[in-house]
Amino acid sequence: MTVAIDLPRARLPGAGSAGRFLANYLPATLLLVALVGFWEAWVQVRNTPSYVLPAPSLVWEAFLRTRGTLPGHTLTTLNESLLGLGIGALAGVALASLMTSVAIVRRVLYPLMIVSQTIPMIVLAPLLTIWFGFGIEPKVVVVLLVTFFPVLVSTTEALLGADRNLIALLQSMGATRLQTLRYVLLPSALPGFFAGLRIAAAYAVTGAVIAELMGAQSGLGLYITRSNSAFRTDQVFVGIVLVALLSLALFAAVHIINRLATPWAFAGKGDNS
Amino acid sequence: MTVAIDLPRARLPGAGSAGRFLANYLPATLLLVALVGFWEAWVQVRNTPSYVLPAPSLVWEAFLRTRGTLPGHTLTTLNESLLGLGIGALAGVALASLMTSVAIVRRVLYPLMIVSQTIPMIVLAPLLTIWFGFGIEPKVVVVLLVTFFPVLVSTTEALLGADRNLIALLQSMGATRLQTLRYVLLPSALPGFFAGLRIAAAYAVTGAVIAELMGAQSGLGLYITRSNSAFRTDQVFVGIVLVALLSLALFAAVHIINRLATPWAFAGKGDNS
Amino acid sequence: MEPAIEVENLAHAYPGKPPVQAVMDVNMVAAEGEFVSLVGSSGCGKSTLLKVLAGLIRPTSGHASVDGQDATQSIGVAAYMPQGGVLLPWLRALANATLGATIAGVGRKEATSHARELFERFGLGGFESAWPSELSGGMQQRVALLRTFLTPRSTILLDEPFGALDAITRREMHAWLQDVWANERRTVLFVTHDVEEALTLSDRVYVMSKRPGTLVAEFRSPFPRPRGREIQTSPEFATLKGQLLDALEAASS
Amino acid sequence: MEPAIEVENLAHAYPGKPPVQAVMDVNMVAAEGEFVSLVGSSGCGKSTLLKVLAGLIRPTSGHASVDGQDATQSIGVAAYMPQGGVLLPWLRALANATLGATIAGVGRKEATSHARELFERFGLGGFESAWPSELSGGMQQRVALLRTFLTPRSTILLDEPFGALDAITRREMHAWLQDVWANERRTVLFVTHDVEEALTLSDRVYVMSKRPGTLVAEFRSPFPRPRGREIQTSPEFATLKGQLLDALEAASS
Amino acid sequence: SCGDDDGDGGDKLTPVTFMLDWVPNTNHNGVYIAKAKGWYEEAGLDVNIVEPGEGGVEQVVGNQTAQFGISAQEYVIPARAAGVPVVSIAAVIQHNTSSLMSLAEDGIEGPGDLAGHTYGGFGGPLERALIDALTECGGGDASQVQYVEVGQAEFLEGMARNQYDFVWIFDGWDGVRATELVGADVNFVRFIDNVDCIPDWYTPLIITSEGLIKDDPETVRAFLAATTRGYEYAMENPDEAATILLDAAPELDAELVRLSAEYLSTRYVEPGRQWGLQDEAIWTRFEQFLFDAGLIDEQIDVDAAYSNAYLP
Ligand SMILES: Nc1ncnc2c1ncn2[C@@H]1O[C@H](COP(=O)(O)OP(=O)(O)OP(=O)(O)O)[C@@H](O)[C@H]1O
Ligand SMILES: Nc1ncnc2c1ncn2[C@@H]1O[C@H](COP(=O)(O)OP(=O)(O)OP(=O)(O)O)[C@@H](O)[C@H]1O
Ligand SMILES: [Mg+2]
Ligand SMILES: [Mg+2]
Repeated sequence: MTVAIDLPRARLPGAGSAGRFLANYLPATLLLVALVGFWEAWVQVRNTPSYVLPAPSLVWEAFLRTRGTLPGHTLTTLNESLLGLGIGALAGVALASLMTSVAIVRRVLYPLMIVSQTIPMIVLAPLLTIWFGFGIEPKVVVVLLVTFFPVLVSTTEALLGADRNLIALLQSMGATRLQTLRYVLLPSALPGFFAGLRIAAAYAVTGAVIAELMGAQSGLGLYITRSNSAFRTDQVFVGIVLVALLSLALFAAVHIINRLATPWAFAGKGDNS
Repeated sequence: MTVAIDLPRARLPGAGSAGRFLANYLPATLLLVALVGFWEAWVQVRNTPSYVLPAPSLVWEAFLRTRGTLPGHTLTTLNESLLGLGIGALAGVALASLMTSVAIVRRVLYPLMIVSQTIPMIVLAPLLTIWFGFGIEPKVVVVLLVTFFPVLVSTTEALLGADRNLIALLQSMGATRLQTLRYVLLPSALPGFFAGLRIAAAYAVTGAVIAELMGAQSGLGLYITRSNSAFRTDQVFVGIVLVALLSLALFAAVHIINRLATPWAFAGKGDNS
Repeated sequence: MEPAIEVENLAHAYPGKPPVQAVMDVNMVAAEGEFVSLVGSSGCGKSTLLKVLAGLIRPTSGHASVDGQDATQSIGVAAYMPQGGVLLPWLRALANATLGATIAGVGRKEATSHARELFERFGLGGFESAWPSELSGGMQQRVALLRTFLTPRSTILLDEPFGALDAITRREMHAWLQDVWANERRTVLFVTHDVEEALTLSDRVYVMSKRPGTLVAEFRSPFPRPRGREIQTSPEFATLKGQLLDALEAASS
Repeated sequence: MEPAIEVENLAHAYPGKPPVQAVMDVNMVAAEGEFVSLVGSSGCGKSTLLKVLAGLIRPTSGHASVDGQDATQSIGVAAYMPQGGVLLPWLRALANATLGATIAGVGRKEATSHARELFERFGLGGFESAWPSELSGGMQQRVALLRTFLTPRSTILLDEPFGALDAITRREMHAWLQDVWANERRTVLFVTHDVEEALTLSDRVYVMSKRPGTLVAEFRSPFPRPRGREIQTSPEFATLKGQLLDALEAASS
Repeated sequence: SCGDDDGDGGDKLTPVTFMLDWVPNTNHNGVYIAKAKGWYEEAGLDVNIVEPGEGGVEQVVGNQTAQFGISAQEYVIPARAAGVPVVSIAAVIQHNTSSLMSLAEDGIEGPGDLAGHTYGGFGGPLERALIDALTECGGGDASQVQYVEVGQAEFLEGMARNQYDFVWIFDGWDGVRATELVGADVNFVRFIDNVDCIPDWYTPLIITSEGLIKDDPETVRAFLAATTRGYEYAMENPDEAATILLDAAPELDAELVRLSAEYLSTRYVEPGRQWGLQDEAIWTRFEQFLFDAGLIDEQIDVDAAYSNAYLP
């Protein structure tokens, strides 16, 4: 109904019809197809050696060739990513709540959290292996370390930016800290939380893949490094495509959960008041 | 003046007095000192081999031993980080503006942006060296790739979440898209932008360090890997501490800029209205 | 001469389950330079009508035009003050006041010097560089009103501009508004819930029925201007006010 | 018996360069079960006083107590409706209305069924599950009023609760408010900019001077309750209203 | 799948973790064969192979988080210098199989020709020391060699683009690929052909920890016995060795694995010599080289760094 507001309209849930769905995702799909076509043509014309950039057709062949082992690798990585992302998101929100309710905790913890993001894998890897062994645990820990931080920072900032009028209202009702958190802070932090979760979702799978370099029996990271060491660039690309697809799927899942969790953000849409 | 609102009070600029400053940072400093003390004691008592975890005193010695070369390495890495972060932040905001003003662009670009975050270094590194050579450029590109994404995502979400009443107001004035962006969208996206920039700042230095693994003549990444391959775990920790300090400095800088850029968020502080 | 505002068979329903039919069969006009008020019970659709005229809502059916332009196709034809005022939190009071003028291309200097004068007159002197969150409710509303009048448009849409003002301040604002209107003769469509205010300021007053809102009555305010306390306390005024209240009551039940 | 509200030598200045001295030397009381109004020009410090009593602002000096508790040390003693209403955007209308009760520990069922009845009476029937953004300005204000009254506190602080309501709806709300007050006898401190409304509802009316706000006059409204249209149109009422307006005018200049 | 044989053997197997230095490759053939043939189980071991071990094999083995691992002499020596208690217990390949590879067009026929060319490497100090020594020894001026750090680059492409002229490769993997798979026209300066100037040294080594040797020497013996069998088998049946490795890591390039297995089958050990034996002379000379080049601050006790005592 709104004439002039493109932004909010663009946010409306793409509810319902297949036509709408098509309209939403056709451009991206077309672009993708075009890109792949261009890539194939480029490689063919320039005669690029396949170990530099394999043609999409080669990548597809590599996929068919190795498809027997791929489901196992993919599942392993997906498992690690989901577990790590889940725990990471919980940890991020819990820490953010803690940090915003007690200023001292924030001042003490924030620097430590940043430090946690700066420790290179090269140092962390042996320690993690020594502490957690070779199972799924060290990978989950790496994913957790990668994902909790964006969630923590954007949730914290969103909590700090909550409307003071609403906080004052709740306090005037004699609300406890917990009630203020539940009724005002958390709901108003949801957009920020989801922004952080989106970033985290994009990193989760990559985190798992990196973690698999520390020692693993299965996983896409393993698949990619094995292929790379054998100069099978085509297989490396199969691995990358799978990692990208997993990441996109996680990102899309976050998007959907976001919509379901903040219905009010999509209400009053026939209007701007 | 406010009695009950801890949150906003905690955000007030720590303006002025040294006493306030102390009160703000004393707890973190004390904790840090305590942690280092505990670490030293732990290592001494448990007799942890220094290749697993070197004592802080050893790390300090390693720092003194190598301090001649450290300023050079640090400057290199700082340079790469700052350049990459700056360009990354600009790119993130520009892309976010573009993606939120044209829905189709968002649908097409968002997936591509996520994909850009999932490409493992192992694939990127050779390509980057082929395209950009061995100078500072490929490192800046890596930092850029690492940092633009959090800025992009949180700015985009913040732009989409801008108050529709304000957008409507501007439109009722006949504002152009650009004017609406300037007067409503960008200011209301600032908190989100800064949340993203904070995350990016925490990653920038680590990104530069990782990029230096692709081949470098100088930089903390080089220092760390060299030390690591010589099993000089004490020096590795010197490197990590420097990386952490640089990251903290960048983070703090973002914090200060945030305050200066959003004075209204700290106004009306004697009140909750 | 074409009327400045013309609404024909306008209807709008907000989507939803069930949809809310806000306004229906609305027909009205305002001549150029005319001051027209709209009264009606809360939730009847006054703000909806104004938003349609401001170009912010595309109505489900019907036609609306402002200054000869189709309001369902264009935006920014009239100067519009939304209900509640609405200020940008990141602009100081003075910058908020000049925003409409700036957007319309008025030079910053000119707009600012004009706004500064009015700040005094509006009782806002000294608060030029306050943030909106540092202003009281009524002060915020006055800044928003100022912004609307500084926007160079020949038609002005005001949605309950004085809702947060006390009787005295309101009277001052009435005096100012009559002054300005007498000098500049801009067309004004004025939503209010104060019947006395409507009769004091307007040439004509429309009464809107309860939801779905439609215009059920129309009053002409025949008193000579400027209308001060004497006119408001005159028996003719009291009679007309009584009639208007009765019409409003009938329309609201 | 101790008064329900007691304010002594209260002063508050908002920090800044220069600081804004909002209120100064404020002294007032409200007995238990008394209905007291506060009028004063826009920006004079009415909301500031209410925020102090609600425990949201610690005043720069002076003393304030509500129901025997020091308002500068405690919070949540009185039920408080802030200016503009303020609803939580993520709660539907009904949940917003029951929020105060829920926080105070009233069972959800009980609160909800009570709220449902009042929704009808407040003209909000059918909008129980609307989001705040789907309500008109006046509807939002009524939900906020409902919320305040459903909060089980013996003292109620209302900051311009009817600012966005038309004459008819407002009259209905007055009738309801007098009803409830007569039955429950809660103490009410009522900020309004409508002198007639103040006289209709209150036992006493305080007049606040312009900033720095201080209480300069006090009126007793002696009319028998319930006060309907007859009383409002009586000559005694008109006289008192005139006096109050004069006092207000004197205080505002 | 791998490792879980439920209860048909009767005796409880000792769980053992073996950590690779990289992804599975032909250097690891013997281990994969012994595992696939069940020889570890016969020896009472349940071997679990983890890869790719970028997380510091030496630390992890030294800490006994993994019992055995693959390392190299240039890691074992500085690791021990830094106090990591690892011991080399078998040399997988008897001689160094590294080379410096360049495109034929650059005309680098011998080590002296390195002067005036650019080396693309990892930037490690060992590389510089070796290349300097090689160049001088071939009559070139070591100061005329340029260095760029290229990390993990695709070296054939880099050389084709003239970003650098020569790189350090392993004959049994990169070398085989360049010559036999890609068919590139390349020259090699093989380290083993220049042992007058630079030391020979062991690249793949099997390591364990001092702790395990002390606490459970039987396990070390049992492990090495089965592993030796595996490598002996690999020498005789390179093709089957390749098949077994490919079964374990199907992502590898089958052709490369087969060529590499064939290449290595004659190089694990000289005919007639026992597989795995390490010579004191090689250890001593290489340790001295590292010390002279400043790569370790103090000399280590070479005798403690390796042992032939657990070979069958
Ligand atoms: N964005 C929206 N989505 C759905 N329904 C809406 C929306 N905005 C308004 N409505 C509904 O439309 C009807 C008319 O609303 P409107 O705001 O036009 O009333 P109004 O006459 O301005 O009332 P008030 O005097 O209280 O401001 C109301 O019933 C309201 O619930
Ligand atoms: N948060 C704040 N920071 C600084 N100054 C403030 C703040 N809130 C209010 N003020 C100032 O205090 C004075 C009194 O404000 P207050 O809101 O109490 O007025 P009011 O009597 O409620 O006015 P109105 O009828 O317009 O609501 C005003 O001059 C206002 O500018
Ligand atoms: Mg309205
Ligand atoms: Mg107020």
